[in-house]
Amino acid sequence: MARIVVQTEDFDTGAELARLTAGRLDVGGIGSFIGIVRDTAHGNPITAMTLEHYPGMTERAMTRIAEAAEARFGLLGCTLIHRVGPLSPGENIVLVLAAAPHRQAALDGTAFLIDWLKTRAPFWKKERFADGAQGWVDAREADDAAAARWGAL
Amino acid sequence: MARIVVQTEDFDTGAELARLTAGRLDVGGIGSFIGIVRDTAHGNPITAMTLEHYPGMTERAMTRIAEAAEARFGLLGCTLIHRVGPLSPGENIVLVLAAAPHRQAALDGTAFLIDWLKTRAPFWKKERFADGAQGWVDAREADDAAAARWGAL
Amino acid sequence: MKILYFAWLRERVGRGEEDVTLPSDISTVGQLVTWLRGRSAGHEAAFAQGRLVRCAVNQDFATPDATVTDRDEVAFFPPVTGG
Amino acid sequence: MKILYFAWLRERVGRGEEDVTLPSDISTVGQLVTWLRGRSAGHEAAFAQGRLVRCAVNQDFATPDATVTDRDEVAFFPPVTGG
Repeated sequence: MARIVVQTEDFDTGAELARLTAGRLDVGGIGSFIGIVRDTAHGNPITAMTLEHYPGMTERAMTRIAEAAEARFGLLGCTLIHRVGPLSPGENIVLVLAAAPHRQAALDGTAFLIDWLKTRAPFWKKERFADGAQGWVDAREADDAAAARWGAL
Repeated sequence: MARIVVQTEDFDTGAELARLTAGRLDVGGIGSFIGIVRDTAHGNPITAMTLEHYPGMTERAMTRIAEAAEARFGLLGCTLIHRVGPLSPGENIVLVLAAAPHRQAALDGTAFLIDWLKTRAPFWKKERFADGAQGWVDAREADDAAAARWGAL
Repeated sequence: MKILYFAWLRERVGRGEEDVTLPSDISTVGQLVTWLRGRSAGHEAAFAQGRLVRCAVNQDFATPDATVTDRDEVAFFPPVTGG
Repeated sequence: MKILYFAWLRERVGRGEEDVTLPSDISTVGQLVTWLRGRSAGHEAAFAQGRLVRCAVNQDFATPDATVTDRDEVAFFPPVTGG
Protein backbone atom coordinates (compact mmCIF):
# COMPACT_ATOMS: atom_id res chain seq x y z
CA MET A 1 0.00 0.00 0.00
CA ALA A 2 2.13 2.81 -1.28
CA ARG A 3 1.50 6.41 -0.27
CA ILE A 4 2.05 8.68 -3.29
CA VAL A 5 1.87 12.45 -2.91
CA VAL A 6 2.73 15.40 -5.14
CA GLN A 7 2.46 18.69 -3.26
CA THR A 8 3.78 22.23 -3.10
CA GLU A 9 4.14 22.34 0.70
CA ASP A 10 6.95 20.73 2.69
CA PHE A 11 6.60 17.25 4.17
CA ASP A 12 7.12 16.13 7.78
CA THR A 13 9.45 13.15 7.72
CA GLY A 14 8.78 12.22 11.34
CA ALA A 15 5.03 12.18 10.74
CA GLU A 16 5.47 10.15 7.54
CA LEU A 17 7.59 7.57 9.39
CA ALA A 18 4.90 7.26 12.07
CA ARG A 19 2.20 6.91 9.43
CA LEU A 20 4.13 4.20 7.56
CA THR A 21 4.46 1.97 10.62
CA ALA A 22 1.21 2.86 12.42
CA GLY A 23 -0.49 -0.18 13.91
CA ARG A 24 2.02 -2.74 12.69
CA LEU A 25 4.83 -4.67 14.40
CA ASP A 26 6.28 -6.58 11.45
CA VAL A 27 8.57 -3.79 10.23
CA GLY A 28 12.21 -4.41 11.13
CA GLY A 29 13.80 -1.67 9.04
CA ILE A 30 12.95 1.52 7.20
CA GLY A 31 15.22 2.92 4.52
CA SER A 32 14.87 6.53 3.55
CA PHE A 33 16.15 9.10 1.12
CA ILE A 34 15.53 12.84 1.27
CA GLY A 35 16.53 15.07 -1.64
CA ILE A 36 17.30 18.71 -0.84
CA VAL A 37 17.91 21.84 -2.97
CA ARG A 38 21.62 22.69 -2.86
CA ASP A 39 22.87 26.25 -3.14
CA THR A 40 25.19 25.50 -6.06
CA ALA A 41 25.04 23.61 -9.35
CA HIS A 42 28.34 22.75 -11.07
CA GLY A 43 29.97 25.40 -8.91
CA ASN A 44 27.50 28.20 -9.72
CA PRO A 45 25.45 29.74 -6.89
CA ILE A 46 21.72 29.02 -7.09
CA THR A 47 19.09 31.28 -5.58
CA ALA A 48 15.94 29.31 -6.42
CA MET A 49 14.61 26.20 -8.12
CA THR A 50 11.21 25.57 -9.69
CA LEU A 51 9.79 22.10 -10.20
CA GLU A 52 7.32 21.47 -13.00
CA HIS A 53 5.48 18.19 -13.48
CA TYR A 54 2.87 16.46 -15.64
CA PRO A 55 -0.20 16.10 -13.40
CA GLY A 56 -1.82 12.73 -13.79
CA MET A 57 1.13 11.00 -15.44
CA THR A 58 3.27 11.87 -12.40
CA GLU A 59 1.05 10.00 -9.94
CA ARG A 60 0.66 7.16 -12.45
CA ALA A 61 4.43 6.78 -12.87
CA MET A 62 5.07 7.04 -9.12
CA THR A 63 2.44 4.39 -8.39
CA ARG A 64 3.97 2.04 -10.94
CA ILE A 65 7.45 2.54 -9.47
CA ALA A 66 6.15 1.96 -5.94
CA GLU A 67 4.29 -1.20 -6.89
CA ALA A 68 7.36 -2.57 -8.64
CA ALA A 69 9.47 -1.90 -5.54
CA GLU A 70 6.95 -3.46 -3.16
CA ALA A 71 6.74 -6.63 -5.26
CA ARG A 72 10.45 -6.96 -5.94
CA PHE A 73 11.75 -6.35 -2.41
CA GLY A 74 8.79 -7.62 -0.41
CA LEU A 75 8.25 -4.17 1.07
CA LEU A 76 5.59 -3.84 3.77
CA GLY A 77 4.91 -0.32 2.57
CA CYS A 78 6.52 2.70 0.97
CA THR A 79 6.03 6.44 0.76
CA LEU A 80 6.90 8.73 -2.15
CA ILE A 81 6.38 12.45 -1.69
CA HIS A 82 7.60 14.88 -4.33
CA ARG A 83 7.27 18.63 -4.13
CA VAL A 84 6.52 20.91 -7.09
CA GLY A 85 6.55 24.67 -7.56
CA PRO A 86 9.15 27.17 -6.35
CA LEU A 87 11.79 26.01 -3.84
CA SER A 88 14.78 27.67 -2.17
CA PRO A 89 18.19 26.20 -1.32
CA GLY A 90 17.94 24.07 1.81
CA GLU A 91 14.33 23.07 1.13
CA ASN A 92 13.25 19.45 0.79
CA ILE A 93 12.43 18.20 -2.72
CA VAL A 94 11.60 14.52 -2.32
CA LEU A 95 11.02 11.91 0.37
CA VAL A 96 11.33 8.16 -0.19
CA LEU A 97 10.55 5.68 2.61
CA ALA A 98 10.69 1.90 2.26
CA ALA A 99 9.60 -0.41 5.11
CA ALA A 100 10.58 -4.08 5.17
CA PRO A 101 10.99 -6.93 7.64
CA HIS A 102 14.79 -6.70 7.29
CA ARG A 103 17.43 -4.14 6.49
CA GLN A 104 18.67 -5.19 3.06
CA ALA A 105 15.21 -5.07 1.47
CA ALA A 106 14.58 -1.66 3.04
CA LEU A 107 17.86 -0.23 1.74
CA ASP A 108 17.59 -1.80 -1.71
CA GLY A 109 13.96 -0.72 -1.98
CA THR A 110 14.94 2.85 -1.15
CA ALA A 111 17.66 2.94 -3.82
CA PHE A 112 15.35 1.37 -6.40
CA LEU A 113 12.60 3.90 -5.67
CA ILE A 114 14.78 6.99 -5.96
CA ASP A 115 16.69 5.69 -8.99
CA TRP A 116 13.45 5.11 -10.95
CA LEU A 117 11.82 8.27 -9.64
CA LYS A 118 14.71 10.25 -11.10
CA THR A 119 14.44 8.64 -14.52
CA ARG A 120 10.76 7.75 -15.06
CA ALA A 121 8.61 10.26 -13.16
CA PRO A 122 7.79 13.39 -15.21
CA PHE A 123 9.33 16.19 -13.12
CA TRP A 124 11.58 18.93 -14.47
CA LYS A 125 13.81 21.31 -12.51
CA LYS A 126 14.58 24.85 -13.51
CA GLU A 127 17.34 26.67 -11.66
CA ARG A 128 17.76 30.39 -11.12
CA PHE A 129 21.36 31.48 -10.66
CA ALA A 130 22.74 34.31 -8.56
CA ASP A 131 23.46 36.35 -11.72
CA GLY A 132 19.77 36.20 -12.71
CA ALA A 133 20.19 33.56 -15.42
CA GLN A 134 17.76 30.65 -15.49
CA GLY A 135 18.12 27.23 -16.99
CA TRP A 136 16.50 23.82 -17.10
CA VAL A 137 18.54 21.11 -15.41
CA ASP A 138 19.96 18.59 -17.87
CA ALA A 139 19.22 14.92 -17.30
CA ARG A 140 22.29 13.04 -16.16
CA GLU A 141 23.39 9.88 -17.92
CA ALA A 142 24.56 8.64 -14.52
CA ASP A 143 20.91 8.62 -13.41
CA ASP A 144 19.89 6.43 -16.34
CA ALA A 145 22.77 4.09 -15.54
CA ALA A 146 21.76 3.93 -11.87
CA ALA A 147 18.20 2.99 -12.80
CA ALA A 148 19.29 0.55 -15.50
CA ARG A 149 21.15 -1.63 -12.99
CA TRP A 150 17.74 -2.70 -11.67
CA GLY A 151 16.75 -4.00 -15.14
CA ALA A 152 13.49 -2.94 -16.78
CA LEU A 153 10.80 -1.34 -14.66
CA MET B 1 31.55 15.80 12.29
CA ALA B 2 29.69 12.67 13.25
CA ARG B 3 27.06 12.68 15.98
CA ILE B 4 27.36 9.48 18.03
CA VAL B 5 24.84 8.69 20.76
CA VAL B 6 24.06 5.64 22.89
CA GLN B 7 20.90 6.14 24.94
CA THR B 8 18.00 4.33 26.57
CA GLU B 9 15.32 6.80 25.44
CA ASP B 10 13.80 6.98 21.96
CA PHE B 11 15.18 9.32 19.31
CA ASP B 12 13.32 11.93 17.25
CA THR B 13 14.21 11.35 13.61
CA GLY B 14 12.73 14.64 12.46
CA ALA B 15 14.77 16.58 15.01
CA GLU B 16 17.92 14.64 14.09
CA LEU B 17 17.43 15.43 10.39
CA ALA B 18 17.04 19.12 11.23
CA ARG B 19 20.15 19.02 13.40
CA LEU B 20 22.22 17.32 10.69
CA THR B 21 21.49 20.00 8.09
CA ALA B 22 21.19 23.05 10.37
CA GLY B 23 22.86 26.13 8.90
CA ARG B 24 24.14 24.46 5.75
CA LEU B 25 23.03 24.52 2.12
CA ASP B 26 25.52 22.09 0.56
CA VAL B 27 23.56 18.91 1.40
CA GLY B 28 21.78 17.48 -1.66
CA GLY B 29 20.74 14.16 -0.17
CA ILE B 30 20.30 12.37 3.14
CA GLY B 31 20.18 8.61 3.35
CA SER B 32 18.69 7.01 6.42
CA PHE B 33 18.10 3.66 8.06
CA ILE B 34 15.94 3.02 11.11
CA GLY B 35 16.00 -0.38 12.81
CA ILE B 36 12.87 -1.41 14.71
CA VAL B 37 12.04 -4.28 17.11
CA ARG B 38 9.81 -6.78 15.27
CA ASP B 39 7.22 -8.86 17.08
CA THR B 40 8.58 -12.18 15.78
CA ALA B 41 11.95 -13.86 15.37
CA HIS B 42 12.17 -16.87 13.05
CA GLY B 43 8.40 -17.16 13.33
CA ASN B 44 8.26 -17.08 17.15
CA PRO B 45 6.35 -14.26 18.87
CA ILE B 46 8.56 -11.84 20.82
CA THR B 47 7.31 -9.81 23.77
CA ALA B 48 10.45 -7.85 24.61
CA MET B 49 14.07 -7.26 23.69
CA THR B 50 16.96 -6.08 25.84
CA LEU B 51 20.07 -4.47 24.40
CA GLU B 52 23.36 -4.74 26.28
CA HIS B 53 26.53 -2.93 25.24
CA TYR B 54 30.14 -2.30 26.23
CA PRO B 55 30.24 1.33 27.40
CA GLY B 56 33.32 3.10 26.13
CA MET B 57 34.16 0.61 23.41
CA THR B 58 30.74 1.20 21.85
CA GLU B 59 31.28 4.91 21.33
CA ARG B 60 34.85 4.24 20.21
CA ALA B 61 33.72 1.70 17.59
CA MET B 62 30.85 3.91 16.39
CA THR B 63 33.18 6.90 16.01
CA ARG B 64 35.63 4.84 13.99
CA ILE B 65 32.86 3.56 11.70
CA ALA B 66 31.49 7.08 11.23
CA GLU B 67 34.90 8.55 10.43
CA ALA B 68 35.56 5.79 7.89
CA ALA B 69 32.21 6.48 6.21
CA GLU B 70 32.74 10.25 6.12
CA ALA B 71 36.17 9.85 4.52
CA ARG B 72 35.20 7.15 2.05
CA PHE B 73 31.97 8.67 0.74
CA GLY B 74 32.75 12.36 1.23
CA LEU B 75 29.87 12.69 3.67
CA LEU B 76 29.07 16.18 4.94
CA GLY B 77 27.94 14.66 8.22
CA CYS B 78 26.40 11.57 9.74
CA THR B 79 24.40 10.58 12.80
CA LEU B 80 24.48 7.23 14.62
CA ILE B 81 22.08 6.74 17.51
CA HIS B 82 21.74 3.33 19.15
CA ARG B 83 19.40 2.53 22.00
CA VAL B 84 20.22 0.18 24.88
CA GLY B 85 18.17 -1.36 27.67
CA PRO B 86 14.68 -2.89 27.47
CA LEU B 87 12.64 -2.37 24.29
CA SER B 88 9.22 -3.55 23.11
CA PRO B 89 8.10 -4.61 19.63
CA GLY B 90 7.52 -1.56 17.45
CA GLU B 91 10.16 0.51 19.26
CA ASN B 92 13.11 2.06 17.45
CA ILE B 93 16.53 0.46 17.98
CA VAL B 94 18.93 2.38 15.78
CA LEU B 95 19.07 5.48 13.59
CA VAL B 96 21.63 6.05 10.85
CA LEU B 97 21.72 9.30 8.86
CA ALA B 98 24.25 10.14 6.15
CA ALA B 99 24.31 13.56 4.46
CA ALA B 100 26.14 14.14 1.18
CA PRO B 101 26.16 16.53 -1.78
CA HIS B 102 24.59 13.83 -3.98
CA ARG B 103 22.35 10.81 -3.65
CA GLN B 104 24.69 7.91 -4.33
CA ALA B 105 27.14 8.89 -1.59
CA ALA B 106 24.28 9.36 0.86
CA LEU B 107 22.79 5.93 0.10
CA ASP B 108 26.14 4.11 0.03
CA GLY B 109 27.21 5.87 3.23
CA THR B 110 24.02 4.75 4.95
CA ALA B 111 24.49 1.11 3.93
CA PHE B 112 28.17 1.19 4.96
CA LEU B 113 27.31 2.65 8.38
CA ILE B 114 24.61 0.13 9.25
CA ASP B 115 26.57 -2.83 7.86
CA TRP B 116 29.58 -2.05 10.04
CA LEU B 117 27.48 -1.06 13.03
CA LYS B 118 25.93 -4.51 12.93
CA THR B 119 29.27 -6.30 12.84
CA ARG B 120 31.76 -4.11 14.73
CA ALA B 121 29.91 -2.20 17.43
CA PRO B 122 29.63 -4.12 20.74
CA PHE B 123 25.87 -4.45 21.20
CA TRP B 124 24.03 -7.67 22.04
CA LYS B 125 20.33 -8.39 21.80
CA LYS B 126 18.41 -10.69 24.11
CA GLU B 127 14.88 -11.66 23.14
CA ARG B 128 12.02 -12.69 25.41
CA PHE B 129 9.48 -14.94 23.72
CA ALA B 130 5.75 -15.18 24.33
CA ASP B 131 6.20 -18.52 26.11
CA GLY B 132 8.55 -16.88 28.65
CA ALA B 133 11.77 -18.28 27.19
CA GLN B 134 14.69 -15.89 26.71
CA GLY B 135 17.65 -16.12 24.40
CA TRP B 136 20.56 -14.13 23.03
CA VAL B 137 20.26 -13.36 19.34
CA ASP B 138 22.80 -15.25 17.24
CA ALA B 139 25.05 -13.25 14.95
CA ARG B 140 24.15 -13.77 11.30
CA GLU B 141 26.80 -14.73 8.78
CA ALA B 142 24.86 -12.64 6.26
CA ASP B 143 25.75 -9.56 8.33
CA ASP B 144 29.45 -10.36 8.18
CA ALA B 145 29.15 -10.85 4.43
CA ALA B 146 27.31 -7.54 4.04
CA ALA B 147 30.06 -5.70 5.91
CA ALA B 148 32.85 -7.57 4.14
CA ARG B 149 31.78 -6.25 0.73
CA TRP B 150 33.08 -2.84 1.85
CA GLY B 151 36.57 -4.30 2.44
CA ALA B 152 38.38 -3.79 5.73
CA LEU B 153 37.16 -1.08 8.07
CA MET C 1 -6.22 15.47 -30.12
CA LYS C 2 -4.84 17.07 -26.96
CA ILE C 3 -1.14 17.91 -27.12
CA LEU C 4 0.82 18.88 -23.97
CA TYR C 5 4.28 20.44 -23.71
CA PHE C 6 6.48 20.64 -20.63
CA ALA C 7 9.66 22.41 -19.48
CA TRP C 8 11.68 23.96 -22.33
CA LEU C 9 9.45 22.41 -24.99
CA ARG C 10 6.57 24.36 -23.47
CA GLU C 11 8.64 27.54 -23.45
CA ARG C 12 9.70 27.14 -27.09
CA VAL C 13 6.24 26.27 -28.39
CA GLY C 14 4.90 29.19 -26.35
CA ARG C 15 2.06 27.25 -24.75
CA GLY C 16 1.58 24.23 -22.52
CA GLU C 17 -1.38 22.74 -24.29
CA GLU C 18 -3.14 22.78 -27.63
CA ASP C 19 -6.01 20.94 -29.29
CA VAL C 20 -5.31 19.83 -32.83
CA THR C 21 -7.33 17.95 -35.42
CA LEU C 22 -5.16 15.13 -36.66
CA PRO C 23 -4.79 14.87 -40.47
CA SER C 24 -6.02 11.47 -41.63
CA ASP C 25 -2.58 10.39 -42.91
CA ILE C 26 -0.96 10.65 -39.46
CA SER C 27 -1.01 7.54 -37.31
CA THR C 28 2.28 7.45 -35.35
CA VAL C 29 4.12 9.66 -32.87
CA GLY C 30 6.92 10.15 -35.39
CA GLN C 31 4.51 11.38 -38.08
CA LEU C 32 2.84 13.64 -35.54
CA VAL C 33 6.15 15.28 -34.62
CA THR C 34 6.98 15.97 -38.28
CA TRP C 35 3.57 17.54 -38.75
CA LEU C 36 3.75 19.61 -35.52
CA ARG C 37 7.15 21.05 -36.54
CA GLY C 38 5.48 22.78 -39.47
CA ARG C 39 2.95 24.60 -37.32
CA SER C 40 5.20 27.48 -36.17
CA ALA C 41 8.80 28.57 -35.67
CA GLY C 42 8.29 27.82 -31.98
CA HIS C 43 7.23 24.26 -32.70
CA GLU C 44 10.22 23.84 -35.00
CA ALA C 45 12.55 25.13 -32.25
CA ALA C 46 10.96 22.84 -29.67
CA PHE C 47 11.48 19.69 -31.72
CA ALA C 48 14.82 20.66 -33.29
CA GLN C 49 16.82 18.69 -30.71
CA GLY C 50 14.97 15.45 -31.40
CA ARG C 51 17.39 13.40 -29.31
CA LEU C 52 16.23 15.30 -26.22
CA VAL C 53 12.48 15.00 -26.81
CA ARG C 54 10.49 12.36 -24.94
CA CYS C 55 6.87 11.45 -25.60
CA ALA C 56 3.99 10.03 -23.59
CA VAL C 57 0.73 8.78 -25.09
CA ASN C 58 -2.12 8.73 -22.60
CA GLN C 59 0.42 9.27 -19.79
CA ASP C 60 2.67 6.31 -20.66
CA PHE C 61 6.10 6.74 -22.24
CA ALA C 62 5.90 6.07 -25.98
CA THR C 63 8.38 5.67 -28.83
CA PRO C 64 8.17 7.27 -32.33
CA ASP C 65 6.52 4.19 -33.80
CA ALA C 66 3.66 4.22 -31.26
CA THR C 67 0.24 4.70 -32.88
CA VAL C 68 -1.88 7.76 -32.06
CA THR C 69 -5.51 8.59 -32.72
CA ASP C 70 -7.61 11.71 -32.39
CA ARG C 71 -8.81 10.62 -28.97
CA ASP C 72 -5.33 10.37 -27.41
CA GLU C 73 -3.55 12.73 -25.02
CA VAL C 74 0.00 13.14 -26.32
CA ALA C 75 2.71 14.92 -24.32
CA PHE C 76 6.20 16.04 -25.33
CA PHE C 77 8.93 16.93 -22.85
CA PRO C 78 12.68 16.76 -22.16
CA PRO C 79 14.31 13.88 -20.23
CA VAL C 80 12.96 14.05 -16.67
CA THR C 81 15.04 15.59 -13.86
CA GLY C 82 13.06 15.08 -10.67
CA GLY C 83 14.11 13.37 -7.46
CA MET D 1 44.11 -6.74 35.05
CA LYS D 2 40.48 -5.83 34.52
CA ILE D 3 38.41 -8.51 32.77
CA LEU D 4 34.92 -7.77 31.40
CA TYR D 5 32.27 -10.22 30.21
CA PHE D 6 29.18 -9.43 28.13
CA ALA D 7 25.95 -11.15 27.07
CA TRP D 8 25.97 -14.93 27.57
CA LEU D 9 29.61 -14.99 28.59
CA ARG D 10 28.67 -12.69 31.47
CA GLU D 11 25.77 -14.96 32.42
CA ARG D 12 27.92 -18.11 32.35
CA VAL D 13 30.82 -16.61 34.31
CA GLY D 14 28.25 -15.22 36.75
CA ARG D 15 29.66 -11.71 36.78
CA GLY D 16 30.31 -8.86 34.39
CA GLU D 17 33.69 -7.83 35.69
CA GLU D 18 36.61 -9.15 37.70
CA ASP D 19 40.08 -7.99 38.64
CA VAL D 20 42.76 -10.62 38.28
CA THR D 21 46.50 -10.63 38.89
CA LEU D 22 48.11 -11.97 35.78
CA PRO D 23 50.58 -14.88 36.30
CA SER D 24 53.96 -13.87 34.94
CA ASP D 25 53.98 -16.59 32.28
CA ILE D 26 50.87 -15.22 30.54
CA SER D 27 51.44 -12.67 27.80
CA THR D 28 48.79 -13.29 25.12
CA VAL D 29 45.00 -13.34 24.88
CA GLY D 30 45.09 -17.07 24.04
CA GLN D 31 47.13 -17.87 27.17
CA LEU D 32 44.80 -15.69 29.23
CA VAL D 33 41.74 -17.62 28.03
CA THR D 34 43.33 -20.97 28.92
CA TRP D 35 44.14 -19.66 32.39
CA LEU D 36 40.67 -18.11 32.93
CA ARG D 37 38.95 -21.38 31.99
CA GLY D 38 40.49 -23.00 35.05
CA ARG D 39 39.08 -20.45 37.47
CA SER D 40 35.55 -21.93 37.79
CA ALA D 41 32.98 -24.13 36.11
CA GLY D 42 31.27 -20.94 34.98
CA HIS D 43 34.42 -19.69 33.28
CA GLU D 44 34.86 -23.08 31.64
CA ALA D 45 31.26 -22.96 30.34
CA ALA D 46 31.72 -19.39 29.09
CA PHE D 47 34.78 -20.23 27.02
CA ALA D 48 33.73 -23.75 25.94
CA GLN D 49 32.41 -22.51 22.57
CA GLY D 50 35.69 -20.87 21.63
CA ARG D 51 34.56 -20.25 18.06
CA LEU D 52 31.89 -17.88 19.40
CA VAL D 53 34.09 -15.88 21.77
CA ARG D 54 35.38 -12.47 20.71
CA CYS D 55 37.97 -10.40 22.57
CA ALA D 56 38.80 -6.72 22.90
CA VAL D 57 41.98 -5.39 24.49
CA ASN D 58 41.64 -1.79 25.68
CA GLN D 59 38.39 -1.54 23.70
CA ASP D 60 39.81 -2.64 20.36
CA PHE D 61 39.07 -6.03 18.82
CA ALA D 62 41.99 -8.41 19.43
CA THR D 63 43.01 -11.89 18.23
CA PRO D 64 44.37 -14.75 20.41
CA ASP D 65 47.96 -13.83 19.63
CA ALA D 66 47.55 -10.23 20.88
CA THR D 67 49.77 -9.40 23.84
CA VAL D 68 48.30 -8.45 27.21
CA THR D 69 49.77 -6.91 30.32
CA ASP D 70 48.54 -6.33 33.84
CA ARG D 71 47.50 -2.78 32.98
CA ASP D 72 45.13 -3.77 30.14
CA GLU D 73 41.34 -3.90 30.09
CA VAL D 74 40.37 -7.17 28.41
CA ALA D 75 36.79 -7.98 27.42
CA PHE D 76 35.21 -11.22 26.22
CA PHE D 77 31.85 -11.40 24.46
CA PRO D 78 29.89 -13.20 21.72
CA PRO D 79 29.74 -11.94 18.13
CA VAL D 80 27.92 -8.61 18.22
CA THR D 81 24.24 -8.36 17.27
CA GLY D 82 23.35 -4.68 17.36
CA GLY D 83 21.87 -2.50 14.65
